[in-house]
Amino acid sequence: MYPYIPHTEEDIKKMLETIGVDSIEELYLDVPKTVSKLNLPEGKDEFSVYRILKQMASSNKVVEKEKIFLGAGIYAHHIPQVVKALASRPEFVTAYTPYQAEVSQGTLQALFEYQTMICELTGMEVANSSMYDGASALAEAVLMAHRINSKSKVLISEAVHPEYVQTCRTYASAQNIFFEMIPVDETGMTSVEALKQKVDEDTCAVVVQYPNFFGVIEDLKVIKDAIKDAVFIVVAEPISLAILEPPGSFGADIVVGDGQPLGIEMNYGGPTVGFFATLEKHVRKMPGRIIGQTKDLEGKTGYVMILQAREQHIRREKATSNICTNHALMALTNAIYMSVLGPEGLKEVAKRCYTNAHYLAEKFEKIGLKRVFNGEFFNEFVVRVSNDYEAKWRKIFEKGFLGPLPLGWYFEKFKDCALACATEVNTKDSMDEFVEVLESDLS
Amino acid sequence: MYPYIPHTEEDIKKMLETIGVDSIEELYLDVPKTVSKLNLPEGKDEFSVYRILKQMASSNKVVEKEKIFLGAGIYAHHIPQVVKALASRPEFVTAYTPYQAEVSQGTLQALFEYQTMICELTGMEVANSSMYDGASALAEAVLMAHRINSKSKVLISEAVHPEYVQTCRTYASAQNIFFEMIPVDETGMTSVEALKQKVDEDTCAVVVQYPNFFGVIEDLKVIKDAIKDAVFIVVAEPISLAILEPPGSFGADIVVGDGQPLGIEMNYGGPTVGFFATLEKHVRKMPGRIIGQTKDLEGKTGYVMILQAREQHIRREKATSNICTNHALMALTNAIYMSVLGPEGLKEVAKRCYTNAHYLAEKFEKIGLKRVFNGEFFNEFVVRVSNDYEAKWRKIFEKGFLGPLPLGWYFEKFKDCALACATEVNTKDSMDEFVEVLESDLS
Amino acid sequence: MTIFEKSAPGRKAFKLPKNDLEEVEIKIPEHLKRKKPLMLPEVSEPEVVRHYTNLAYKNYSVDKGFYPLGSCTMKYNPKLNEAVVAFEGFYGIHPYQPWESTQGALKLMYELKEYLCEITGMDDMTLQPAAGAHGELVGMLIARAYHLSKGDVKRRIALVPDSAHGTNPASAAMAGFEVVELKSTQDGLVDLDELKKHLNDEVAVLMLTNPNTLGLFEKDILEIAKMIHDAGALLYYDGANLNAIMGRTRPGDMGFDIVHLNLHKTFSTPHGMGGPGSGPVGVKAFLKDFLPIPVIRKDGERYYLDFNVPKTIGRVRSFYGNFLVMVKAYTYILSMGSDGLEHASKMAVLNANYLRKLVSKYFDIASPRVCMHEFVVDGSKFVKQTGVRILDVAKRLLDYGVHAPTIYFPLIVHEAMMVEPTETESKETLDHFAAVLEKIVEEAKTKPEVVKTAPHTTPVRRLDDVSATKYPVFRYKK
Amino acid sequence: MTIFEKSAPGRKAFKLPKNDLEEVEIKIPEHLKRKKPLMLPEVSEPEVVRHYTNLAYKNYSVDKGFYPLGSCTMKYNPKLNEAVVAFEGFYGIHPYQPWESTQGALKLMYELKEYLCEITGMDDMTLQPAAGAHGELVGMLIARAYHLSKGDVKRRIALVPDSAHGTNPASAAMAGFEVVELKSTQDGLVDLDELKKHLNDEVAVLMLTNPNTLGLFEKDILEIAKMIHDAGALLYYDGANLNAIMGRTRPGDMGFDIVHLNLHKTFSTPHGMGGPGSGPVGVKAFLKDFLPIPVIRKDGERYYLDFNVPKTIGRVRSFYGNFLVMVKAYTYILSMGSDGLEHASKMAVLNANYLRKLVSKYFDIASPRVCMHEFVVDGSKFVKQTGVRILDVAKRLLDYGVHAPTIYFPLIVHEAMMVEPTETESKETLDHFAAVLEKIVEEAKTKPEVVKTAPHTTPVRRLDDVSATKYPVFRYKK
Repeated sequence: MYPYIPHTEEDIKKMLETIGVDSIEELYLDVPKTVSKLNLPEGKDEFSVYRILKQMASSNKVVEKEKIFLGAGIYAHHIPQVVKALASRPEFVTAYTPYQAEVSQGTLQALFEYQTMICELTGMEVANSSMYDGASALAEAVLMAHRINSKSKVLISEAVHPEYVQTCRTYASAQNIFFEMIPVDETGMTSVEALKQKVDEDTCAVVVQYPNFFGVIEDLKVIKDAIKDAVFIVVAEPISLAILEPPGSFGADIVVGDGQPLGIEMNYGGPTVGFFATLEKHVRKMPGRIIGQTKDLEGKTGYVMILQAREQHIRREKATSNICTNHALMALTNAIYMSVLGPEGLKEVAKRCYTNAHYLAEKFEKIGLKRVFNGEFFNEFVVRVSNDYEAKWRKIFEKGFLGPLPLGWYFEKFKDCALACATEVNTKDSMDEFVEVLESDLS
Repeated sequence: MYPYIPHTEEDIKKMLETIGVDSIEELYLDVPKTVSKLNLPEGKDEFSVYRILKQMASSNKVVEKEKIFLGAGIYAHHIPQVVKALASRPEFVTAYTPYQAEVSQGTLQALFEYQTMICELTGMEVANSSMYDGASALAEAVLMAHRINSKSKVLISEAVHPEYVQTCRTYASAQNIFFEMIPVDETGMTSVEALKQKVDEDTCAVVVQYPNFFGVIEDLKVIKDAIKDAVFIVVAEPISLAILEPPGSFGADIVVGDGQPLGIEMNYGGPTVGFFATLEKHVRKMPGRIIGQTKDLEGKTGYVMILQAREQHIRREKATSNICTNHALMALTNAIYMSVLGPEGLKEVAKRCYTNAHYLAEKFEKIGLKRVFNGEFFNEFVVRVSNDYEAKWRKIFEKGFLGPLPLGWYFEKFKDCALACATEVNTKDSMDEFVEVLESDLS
Repeated sequence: MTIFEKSAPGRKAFKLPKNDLEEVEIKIPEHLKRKKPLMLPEVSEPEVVRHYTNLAYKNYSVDKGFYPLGSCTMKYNPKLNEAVVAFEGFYGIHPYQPWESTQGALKLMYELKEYLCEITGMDDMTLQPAAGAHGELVGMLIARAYHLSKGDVKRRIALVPDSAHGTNPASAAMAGFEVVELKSTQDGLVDLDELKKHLNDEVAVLMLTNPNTLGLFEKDILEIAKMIHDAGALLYYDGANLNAIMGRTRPGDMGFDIVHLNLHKTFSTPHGMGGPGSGPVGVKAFLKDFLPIPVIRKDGERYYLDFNVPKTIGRVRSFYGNFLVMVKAYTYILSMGSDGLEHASKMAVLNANYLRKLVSKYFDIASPRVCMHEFVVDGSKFVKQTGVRILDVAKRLLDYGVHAPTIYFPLIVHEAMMVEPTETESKETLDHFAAVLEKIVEEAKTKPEVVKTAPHTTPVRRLDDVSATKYPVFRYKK
Repeated sequence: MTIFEKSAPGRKAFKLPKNDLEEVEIKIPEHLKRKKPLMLPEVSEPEVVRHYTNLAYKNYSVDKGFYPLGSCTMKYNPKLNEAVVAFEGFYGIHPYQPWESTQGALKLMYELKEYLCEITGMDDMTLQPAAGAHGELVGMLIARAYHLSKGDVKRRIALVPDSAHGTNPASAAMAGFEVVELKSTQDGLVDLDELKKHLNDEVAVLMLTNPNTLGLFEKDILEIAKMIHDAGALLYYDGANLNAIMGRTRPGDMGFDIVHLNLHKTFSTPHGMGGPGSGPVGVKAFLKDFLPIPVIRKDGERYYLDFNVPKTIGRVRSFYGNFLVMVKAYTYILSMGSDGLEHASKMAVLNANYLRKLVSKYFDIASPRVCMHEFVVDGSKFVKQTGVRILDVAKRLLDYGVHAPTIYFPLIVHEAMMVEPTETESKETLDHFAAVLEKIVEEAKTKPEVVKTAPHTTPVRRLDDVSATKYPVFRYKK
């Protein structure tokens, strides 16, 4: 007997009788028996499995949040317990896509509210109900831009997360799309000069990140002014949008990003969730599910999936995307987090990130670690350390700190640099202590 | 602003206006202001509080379950995750006493099913829907016996948990009840000879534990035969009842016990839950809430609190007990645990306890630790060690084992003895290792 | 359908680890081996989950909505509290571990005791009682032991106001007292003349809750205390209503000698369908030697349990109390702090007075005075006018998705409905509740049958509890 | 009511720790500072809890009852799986930590990959795709890269049966293929003649699910594989229906070159209202150099992520995949073991055939053959006879407390209703479902209006999705 499977011998006997066969084997006559027995461990009781998993978990090193100075796409933030308590309710966890809207109003209303919050954050008119993550959301945005204007050249800032750029390349590899990278200037902002040179009538889209991968806050206004009619795609960090003017205000066509900072644990990188917002005029080109408000036959307000004709299950090879399963539960987590924080809470967190990162940068400067770029930054910044930084970084880790990202992983030219991060979880004490450790280790 | 309190300044203003006062102070005119400010820490955010509590929790030493060889009323058992997942549902956790039955059918049906399970386990006709713990349940049983026959002498076996005996004495201290202890004989069973000598027409009740505090399985049949008309009260360990004939079969009048072994963590001793079962003829003398089955006005089956005329909120000083809040959530936990294990699972666990305890006793014997009693035992037994056992016990603890209870805590005459326990959580390896450690530490 | 009816022989939701020992033969005498069949459910894990999940859906709860049960303080239960008891360092420790290994737990208990002493103005405290009534029993046993210790054996009487919770007289009786009921004034307060009449050298204790069950503060409390103490008796505080006065005044300051608290009321620990709660008992210094054993103490940096309490009433339960409940209450106190607790009381009183004002448009209020954290509706005129009982109103409230207030208590008010909103409810919720009551009053006038046969939309309709008690069905039988 | 309408300015459910630093002046250029108002909810914690709790109550879920959505494998999600992802060692680690510090996570991923390779008969695997469709895209990009690597630039065609999931053609198109639809036989199987007709040197890949979407096993699969391979094309396996065949046969044994799985179907990870899922992609050895980076590898006792994959299609997302979903699937595989997975498939097939038999009393079944883990009802005759559509039947099922099966899919069956009971359902549940269908069929005959206007007892009645799309309301506005 297996705890998850209810069949008794008696059940099986009766069911076979009803079907009119003598054995389960008879149901498999069409299926060749190619396996005698799978070469896997035998099934275990839950206490043994729990023990094994606990052991595996404990062989990963958990760094105390306040000692984490690495972001680069995944950020340590405070997550109120109420977020977890609600998002783990089985009614959310064990439901599927709201195919039957009348018994899925919980899902549908929550996602409708999520879409509203994403619109508010990004300053856009419409958001879908989630993508897998920031990287794939961006890749889908590029494909969408191509659907909008059928052009091929995509200009992408080198200050967009390198993994996002790689993902775009993969997604677009089978399409008539090619990429040109735009370098940053000494401010760390995407070079407007370079951009102006590259933008032309064949330009499909321009992609920048806000704040960018180097932590610097791009001036979306001057970029928008520079890019003419190209589709303007902005990858945004959601917490920063509580204090930054949203991309929508600068004429962005598509805003995407990763929702991890909004109440999702680091999860070793996944699952997180991608958000995706655009303008109403583009909505029929948008990938993913959209929830809309409507009425039932008694006039009561309710919610349903809308504009499904764009989607794969109806439009098949002509769909705007192949996405089916998305990351609804993580979108819900975002919505609950934003409900708990509210506009003031989110702003407070953003300001705290800003304050801490700037304190850290100042402390760094005092021990001779200079910022590489002079643009304004939010919660991340690049400092120059030394060519053997990665080795030092590992050494610092042994002391309990997750230090700034060795930038050499992604940029040969920044081999001696590190991308540092501070958020509201870091304390003055933890930063002071870290800088001390750093100083002694660097000397 | 406090996260748990919704009032904005604007709310307060409007509400005061409606009430017709100018300030909250005006609502307190009758109440002397005797405190300027409570001398407590200032309120903290949840992240700081979480951190403090985590720190406090981690300054307690958690012994791996398989290395626990101490029971004595609180037992380490395997608890399936599904028990926790269901018992922690907010619909159970944040409801109160089912005063409005129509919106409390979850509580009521679950407790009705719990009562049924307790009746099945104990072999009794009726059970209430929970008491605080085993000790207070026993104390209430003694008071109930006194209500049944108005007699005063209660004979209580010295092999009843000493804390239960103490609790009985406290509860009965204001009543016309006195206790006489009945010693155990060389089997570790309550001396039937002694019992026969003490029992007389004034005997209110006889109390034994099954299996008793020394782990020995009392022969309820010979006890029942010996005690004439006295109310027969049995304190039972619930897991053992899966393989032991229930007290009800031997003519017990009241069966109580602690439900901790049935799916409740050790919890540093609380909360657990007391179970309480009796015969229908005694039910109107029983303390605590009872749930009964009934119909609604459309004939649909439903559940309500019954026989409330026994209870304090109606009968006041003439009530069968003062109990109001009970331990319903823990009773639910018991019911879920028993639903998961089923009759076979519970029997398997009981057999595993038996097997492990007997293996351990055998191993002990090999290193010269002899059993003090020769009666049959279930999952606990007493061995003689040495006069300085308690010091050794602390030393063993340093090595990661929670060793057998120093019996000297409760019995001067057993100062050199230890009460050992094994359950299904102990493994052959953990027992072998423990005996090795013990041997080296004792020599 | 009960879970027993969902069973099929042989179905299982449970699997033990492989045994590395062979099962030994069970050497229990034959007549002690179980032969009586054991009917427990036989179901798979998915079936267990669905059974209890669907039962859960049939419950109203604080997480679902407004739960204004008077006297029960159904405030919101913070999720943080639930999160911290999930630490294995709390739930995974055995009460008989060496104390050196549970210093975190002992520290928490000690600090909680200190905080509660500060909040109540008492000098020492036990955290052991499992519930309010359990605390009452402990407190009354202390009172008894105190008088006996002075050889004052005559003091057999406990005075209890007629407005008291049922647990008060029941607990007093269990503690061996003769209960004498004190008639309240018209206002629902302690009648000083009546009190004086009853005071003599046989009186051991007066049990009071303040604010009282009408939600009124006993403004003469200092005088009452003096009278009691002058008569050689003790003053007992039922802490059920502490939520009204935190940070303003303290039972200890009012002259109370013994106090019990309900952590599951004032200190936000959840009610669990009826428990576990926790009912600490605080005493003034002269009574601390009577506390039940063990008492939690601190010696330098070391926390320990003291079993040497000279005049202890003894032990009142196994182990040290409902520890996990204490963890939640401690968490709450840290979260709220001195400022937050005071604010909570103020908002609780504000909410009650606001709702009282709204409700007074539709119902008589039992007392014209400003209330504290709760108030009582006197439904007698309403019942006379409409023929609809307060019970019916309560049942009709369920149809509108709110839990009914406490009804028919306190006993001194006819057709009583006792409303305690608590501080965690918003103005909108209170407005909604009043609006629903208005609707029901309207219904009672225009279509009383709808109210009398309520509820209509609940999982079951009105249940027959009379025949349930007359022909009791105690358990499921095949 | 939306949570925005429950807001009041200034209400808060959140408090940050005290700051030990003074807030610095924000030096962002003025035009980049937020001026646009940010309308997020302003509510207290109790209000947040009640809002989402009451939303939860409006959802059907596996924990509540039978959820026979065909093609979705809504099996029970074990509570153990949820418990283990609560370990901080899993959720509290950063993807860029030094690999030495995440060996537990890497080991788990490695072993999961090995197990899944064994179950599917493949040689290597990526765990990165976030969902089935994401896996399809990865698999098809691998197919594309493979042909290109051989200089075989002509192969632009992906063959997809007309019975396929919509994601198949969509994914093929995203991977740059021209999709050619293959007509199925009357039976719903691959038509070998039709296949032969379409095979040429432009065909890159045939996408199949086996059992197919009619729940039928493609018995000619070995021949199909031979034809495809002889034509120089690849055979792609859509793992949506793997739950039927574990321990009996394997895609790899049938000749498939590329396989994607859905951990949220076969391996019991919950569906989360639509995700996160996980869609690992396995390949035969000759394709492993095309896997997306990074690939999880083992070197002695050390686990690491390999970024040096010679012909990789590149990266398909950030980081390493939906790690926590993998943890749950791994837990499930350890719990079930080789024996349990095989048993699961057998019971899934038994359940489907049993229910098929019961349902065939009331409806035509799309194929007369024994089914695998699911079956499809052909409602066309029923619709003609009663005027009641399959949509109506589905909605009426909701009134009886069960979730409706998948409807109007596969497209090749008219008025289709696709039923997948999974192995975690009991005979009683299936009997009940059939009994409900019987009732609905009876209603369709005697009082069709009841069915046509269903549902009647759900939180909302039938919703107008036509005008919802025509006049879309994308978001809440004040």
